[in-house]
Amino acid sequence: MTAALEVTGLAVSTVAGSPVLTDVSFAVAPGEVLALVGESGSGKTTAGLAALGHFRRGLAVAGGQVTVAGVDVLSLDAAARRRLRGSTVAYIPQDPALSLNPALRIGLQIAEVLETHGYEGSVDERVGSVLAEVGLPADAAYRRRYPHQLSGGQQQRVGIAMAFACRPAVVVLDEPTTGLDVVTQALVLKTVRALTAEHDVAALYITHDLAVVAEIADRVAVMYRGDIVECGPAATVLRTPSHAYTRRLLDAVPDPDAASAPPPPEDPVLATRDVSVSYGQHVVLRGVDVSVARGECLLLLGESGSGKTTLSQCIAGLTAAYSGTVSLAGTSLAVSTRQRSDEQRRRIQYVFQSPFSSLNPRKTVAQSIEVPLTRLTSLSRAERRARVDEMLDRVRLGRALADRLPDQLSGGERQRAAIARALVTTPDVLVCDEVTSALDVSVQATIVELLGELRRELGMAMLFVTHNIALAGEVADRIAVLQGGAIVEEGPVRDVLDAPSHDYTRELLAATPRL
Amino acid sequence: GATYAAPVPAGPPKPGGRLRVGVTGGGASDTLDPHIPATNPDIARVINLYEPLLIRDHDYRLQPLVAQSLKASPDARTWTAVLRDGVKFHDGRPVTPADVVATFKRIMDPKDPKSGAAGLTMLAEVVPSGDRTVEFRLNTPNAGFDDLLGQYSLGIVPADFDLKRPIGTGPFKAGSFTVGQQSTFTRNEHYWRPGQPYLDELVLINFADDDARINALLSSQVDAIDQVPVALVDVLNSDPRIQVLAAETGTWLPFTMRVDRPPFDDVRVRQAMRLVVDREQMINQVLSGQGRLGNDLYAPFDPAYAKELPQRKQDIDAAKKLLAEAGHSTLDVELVTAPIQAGAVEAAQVFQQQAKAAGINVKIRKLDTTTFYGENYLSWDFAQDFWYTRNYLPQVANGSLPKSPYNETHWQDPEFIALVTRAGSTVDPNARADLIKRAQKIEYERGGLIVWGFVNQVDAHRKYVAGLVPDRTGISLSGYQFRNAWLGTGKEA
Amino acid sequence: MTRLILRRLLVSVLVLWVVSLLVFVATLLLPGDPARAILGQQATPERVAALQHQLHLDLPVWQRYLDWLGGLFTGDLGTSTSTQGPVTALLGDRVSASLVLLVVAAVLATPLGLALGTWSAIRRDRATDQAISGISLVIAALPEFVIGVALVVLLSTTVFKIFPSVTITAPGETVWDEPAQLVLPVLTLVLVVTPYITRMMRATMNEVLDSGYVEMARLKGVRERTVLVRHALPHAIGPVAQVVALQLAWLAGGVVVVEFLFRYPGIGQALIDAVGKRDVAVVQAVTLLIAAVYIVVNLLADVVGILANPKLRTEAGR
Amino acid sequence: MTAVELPRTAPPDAPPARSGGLFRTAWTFPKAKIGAVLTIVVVLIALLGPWLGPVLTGHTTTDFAGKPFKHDGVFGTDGLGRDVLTRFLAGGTTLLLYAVLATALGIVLGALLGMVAGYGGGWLDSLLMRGNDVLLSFPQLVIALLAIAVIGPEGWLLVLVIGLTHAPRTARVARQATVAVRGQDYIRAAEMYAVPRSRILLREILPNITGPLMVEIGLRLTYSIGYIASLSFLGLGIQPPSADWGLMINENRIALVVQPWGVLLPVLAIAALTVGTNLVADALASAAAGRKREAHA
Ligand SMILES: Nc1ncnc2c1ncn2[C@@H]1O[C@H](COP(=O)(O)OP(=O)(O)OP(=O)(O)O)[C@@H](O)[C@H]1O
Ligand SMILES: Nc1ncnc2c1ncn2[C@@H]1O[C@H](COP(=O)(O)OP(=O)(O)OP(=O)(O)O)[C@@H](O)[C@H]1O
Ligand SMILES: [Mg+2]
Ligand SMILES: [Mg+2]
Repeated sequence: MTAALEVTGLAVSTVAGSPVLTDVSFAVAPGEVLALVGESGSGKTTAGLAALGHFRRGLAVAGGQVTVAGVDVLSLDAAARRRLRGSTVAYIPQDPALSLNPALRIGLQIAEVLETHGYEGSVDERVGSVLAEVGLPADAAYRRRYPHQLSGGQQQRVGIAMAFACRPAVVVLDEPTTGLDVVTQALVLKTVRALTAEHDVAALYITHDLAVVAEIADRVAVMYRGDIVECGPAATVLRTPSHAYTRRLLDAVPDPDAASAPPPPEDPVLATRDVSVSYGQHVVLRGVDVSVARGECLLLLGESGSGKTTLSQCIAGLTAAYSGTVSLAGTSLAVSTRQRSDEQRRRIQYVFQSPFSSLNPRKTVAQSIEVPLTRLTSLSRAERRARVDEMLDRVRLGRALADRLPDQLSGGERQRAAIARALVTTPDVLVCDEVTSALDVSVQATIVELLGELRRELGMAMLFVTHNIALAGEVADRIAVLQGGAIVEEGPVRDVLDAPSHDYTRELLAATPRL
Repeated sequence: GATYAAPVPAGPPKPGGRLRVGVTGGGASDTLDPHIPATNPDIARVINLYEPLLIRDHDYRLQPLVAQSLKASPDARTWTAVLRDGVKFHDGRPVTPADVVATFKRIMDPKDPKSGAAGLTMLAEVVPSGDRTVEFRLNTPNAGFDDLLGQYSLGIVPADFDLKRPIGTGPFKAGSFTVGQQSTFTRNEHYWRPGQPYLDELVLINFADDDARINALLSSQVDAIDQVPVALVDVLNSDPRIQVLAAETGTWLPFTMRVDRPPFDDVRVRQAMRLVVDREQMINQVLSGQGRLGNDLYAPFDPAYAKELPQRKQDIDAAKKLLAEAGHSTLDVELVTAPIQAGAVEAAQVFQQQAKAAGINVKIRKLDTTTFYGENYLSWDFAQDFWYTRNYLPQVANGSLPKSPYNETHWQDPEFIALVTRAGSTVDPNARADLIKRAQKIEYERGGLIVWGFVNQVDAHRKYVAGLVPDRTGISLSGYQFRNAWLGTGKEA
Repeated sequence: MTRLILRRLLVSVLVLWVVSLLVFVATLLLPGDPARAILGQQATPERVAALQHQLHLDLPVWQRYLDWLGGLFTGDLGTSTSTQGPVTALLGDRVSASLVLLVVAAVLATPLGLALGTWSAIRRDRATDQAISGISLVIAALPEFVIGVALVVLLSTTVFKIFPSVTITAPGETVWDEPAQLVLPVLTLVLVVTPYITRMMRATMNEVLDSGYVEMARLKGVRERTVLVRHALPHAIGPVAQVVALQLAWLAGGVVVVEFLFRYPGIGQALIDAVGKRDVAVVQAVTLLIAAVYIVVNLLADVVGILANPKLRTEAGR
Repeated sequence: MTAVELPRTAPPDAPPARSGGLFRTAWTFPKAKIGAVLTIVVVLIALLGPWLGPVLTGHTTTDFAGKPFKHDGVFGTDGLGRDVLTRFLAGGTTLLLYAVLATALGIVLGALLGMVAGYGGGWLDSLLMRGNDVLLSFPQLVIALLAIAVIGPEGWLLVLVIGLTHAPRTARVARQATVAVRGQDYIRAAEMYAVPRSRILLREILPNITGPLMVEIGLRLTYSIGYIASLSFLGLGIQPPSADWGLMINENRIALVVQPWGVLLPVLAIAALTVGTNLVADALASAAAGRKREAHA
């Protein structure tokens, strides 16, 4: 079969002259899904957009050829390229929230593609049928909605509907499931697979998540610094990777089946009783009880919006109000951190979700780490500095980085610094709120490993909050599953993973892609 | 547009046409009231709508107007005015003695005294004494009473005068009037001077801003403007379309020192201050040379003006010596000024600079005009003021006696008072002149005024405007007497 | 949505009330007696006393405020101390004259600014864009009187003698009876205001044109013109309305200098005159008027912003 | 498993958020260079002028070089016959000083208000911002006009009035920037350690809103200069016999046709200064907005 999309020797560089893509070649046959993987900034989006003959502001093509359904795209003029886009080759963007026009009704946005390309037949009907194809309601009321009235997953499916509306020969999907929770992600992946197979569409699927690749792709191309370093059938590449970067990616994928230590004896150092929070009408937490014993790690699992962060911040004293009690070693704590004692503040530490916002960009790493010491202890300046340096070594960051500003560090390094800040006062309880979700997969693994080691070294209790069930086996002793603000299942890791008792947990496990 | 030289109109006056005049000042308090003109536009309106019994002409000679003559009794206590025949109000009614009586009643109304009342304190009553005659009876003898009556703010109005129908005997009748903006006037067909006025219509337009006024003249939006900034005389003179009208006047812009307050209560300090002034330079810098030297005396057009007194010149050494004698090695004074008249603030700055040489440190305090004339007017220790010219005794009555309304210097010299009081009731001109000269010598030696010069009046008009002549009274644009004005050809071009 | 707008309206009324209070207090502080101010050098004690009696300056302060506030509701702005007539009569023509100036300037400047800004954004980083943004940056920096003086020199007195440099209206005539004299004041205001609108429009359009949905529309193959009209322009309405409103409000207050320069018989001139004459009622009326224009224009901009935003429009409507 | 994409870290050539970096990035714009040169030239004239004038021309600012509006000396004489060049050289100091002081006052006050309102939130925010609206709706020039009528044209009053009229505008910007920063986790981290609120404002928030504040300083400086010059032009600002650019324009505007230098020199200087500061402010704004250097081959 001839390729529907064929890219040969494509080179792209910035207007200033630095290369972005050097010599990229790949081909996708009709009905086939080619996964394009690579770390952030490797040029995946650039290569994908080249299939539509589009280069972002500041980029220009420097050589090579792009053929779509037999047409040499790069030799076309602007008008001809425009006619090709949306009809023969369609694009599904990474972030639907940004790519759907917030001021236009979704029905109109889908119809617009059809009208632009002179769809023969009833536009209205086609909008309805393509909405149904992606599993959305097709009624008129739904079509009159604005993007902000849809959930993220629905928005993404509208994007997909838009792309498939004109029955294109090629679709480019740019990380379409990033930012979606596992359940929604599974749904979107299913839709994409069904549509490509059914209509014989060639799909270029861009991602940096190898687990997703295993789910969807027929073939894989690995990109590294603007170059395809490895290309072949998915099974081959994932099982016997030839390039070092591919191997690194593979190693970083956590394995839910990893063994873990037996649960330690019951001795709760931190416990919440009947904690409830609501924002106006909206109830976020409904009487949550969780407890963590000394030296134990509890994994708090839940989808996005289930109230994980809210609970963690109740524990840390960062919410305005909650009902119920949070107690530390038997003493109940005040709601606001300002009303708690220095000692209480010292004993519970919290690590924020995103290392990109939890460190003051105008303070050096050392200055940031020093804050809890200044506030919570009476150490002298020199002693504080010594503790900071020691802590930096502990989190494998090194003293050399002490005087750097956060934007001179990578994401992983920043998260280490944030962890160092939480640990510098040797807390009894460490609350980690999705500490890895903002990080690249390879970095994620090292952070999880570090936390495990530190917990063992320092013997503290840990509440590890995540939506990624795959991490459970690696870090936790016990799991508590949070859904809609209530704990629906709780138990030792092995028991829950092997024999989940609640439907939601089962759904989560089923939806989690595996290698 | 191109600049072209317009022919200067000659020959007999041509009737008809509309003259647009830009007048300085005015604002929300603009009025058509004959007896309380305050600003230039008010004055211009009053002069063209109304006429007093007498008025000073372009050469500063007192001329009968509504009155045909005005005679004093030998004791100077009773003055009799004979009304001119054929003088009619705008509505055609002739002027009667009753109208004159009513006019002065309106002016002297104790509940609402008008501007002119202050100068007429000696006036006891006004009575009709015949068909065409009116008698003015005075409390105290006053030989210069005719001078006091010759004011534009004493226009004769009918007995049934109502401001809503502003009727007078002037050459023009009131047309439309927009407060703060402009007023129009039409020809009075009942006017008593044969043939006059020549214009069909007169438009007076307010201008607050010098620049705007001059631009309006240059861009033909008006035909004539008053008060050309002296620095621009040369520029306008070089424009072939424009005629500059300059007149030597007795207008003065004195510095006023309060003789009852330190440091000016010491006559040596006052003398030193007067000696510090380089009057030549003052006129050059402030007036671009458009003025004449002053000798610390006012009323230069009075027949008895003391010309024989030596012209005072700058003498820094003498000033320093006087100050040292008075115990001031250096002197700090505050000079209060305001843009009360073109040149005032500038004069203050030049004085400041000149005084430096004698170790006098002048601090200028510039106020806005309203504040200057506000509560503290007449009580500033050291300030400035602005006067049009008068003859000597009327000026003394206005500003140099303890009960004068505007005695800025608080001048209260017994010898001086005795002299001017005697002069006021002396009818014999020579004897009176002698007394006046003696009074002037006293002011020259110990007075509180620094009269550094007399300001030329400079106005300008387009060359096609004829009949406007220099006027010495200090009132702008031919004394705002537009009855003489007419338009030559070239206006429409 | 209606609730949102109503709340906004309520806040505006409250702000306006506080402004009225401040205006009143501020004018009380004006030194000098209006009566003396009117009479100037002619202020003999008798005449001052007589005039003061006439002006009712003897009532207690709070009563004067209540009277004044009450009067506002019935359209009575009080009595001018210097003309001794109603303020409404004094200001009537001036308000319409200023309004003409303002509206003409706004009607010219707004579309011009929007068009230039859009054009500049479409031609981003090309010569047109650089010329437009460079020139607008320079003009935006110049104080209005500098622009005005430059225009007078250029177009009225020295270089070309085309337009009159001052405004003269005969009684019964209005400023627009002779449009030539409107040219320079209007041009000055347009030059002052347009650069801001241009720059804002350009920035907003650049942002919108860089947005994901515009890129997506292009990737859908939508025509450039449609991209611009349907996808880009509607999003510029909200932010640009704010800037236009701000500029209009500026026009209301900043017109003072321009009116002074061109002797334009508007409220700005009236204000300067009234402050000089201590004509408290006029100062109060003009200040309040300008503040009201500011508040109303901003309110309108907010309403436009709400209407242009489907999120606010739909959510708050339920 | 799901991997969340790395949020876009700063591309290598994008501006880092530090203020030193802000200046460095801004400097890469040609307009910043032009603006800085214009500003520096005028500032140098303003600072050295008072001392340089008498040396160059042999006249002081107040003595008389000739008759008014004549062409004596390099640039002729002014309305009182004083040397225009000397007065021009001396005429920027006060303007600049007042403008800088007024800007400083406005920025400090506005930043404080805006930060407190933005960080405090709730009723405090509403109260401060409505108060702000009241101040904003007062036309700037009217405030100046009234204040000067009440107190007189004193230097400190000019600074105060202009500073005060800047404050609400700056407060808006500062508030907006603060609100954007307020939700950041590092603020919450500081709160978690019970860092006093004042210290959070000064140490955590202030350093992170310097970008918009720098832009604001540039803009406010531009406006202050124009504003003071405008007031002097209306006769309400700096008072004679001071040599001052705005006042010079007012005094000499009348003779524009005969002796233009008395107007042209200060007009050019003011224009250069406002344009210069505006260019710098605009470059800072572009840098703060993270726009990359207009890449032109
Ligand atoms: N408009 C542009 N101008 C200059 N450089 C650009 C531009 N867009 C992208 N780049 C650079 O090109 C490289 C590749 O970018 P691209 O967006 O294709 O990466 P990616 O693999 O899609 O990354 P991600 O996983 O973060 O989406 C990056 O180094 C980026 O900094
Ligand atoms: N300040 C707030 N005001 C109103 N609603 C809020 C607020 N903070 C959170 N919520 C709501 O509370 C719910 C739980 O939020 P929370 O941040 O705890 O979720 P999460 O489980 O941490 O999600 P994620 O995985 O996306 O971080 C969400 O529906 C969110 O919209
Ligand atoms: Mg990408
Ligand atoms: Mg969360």
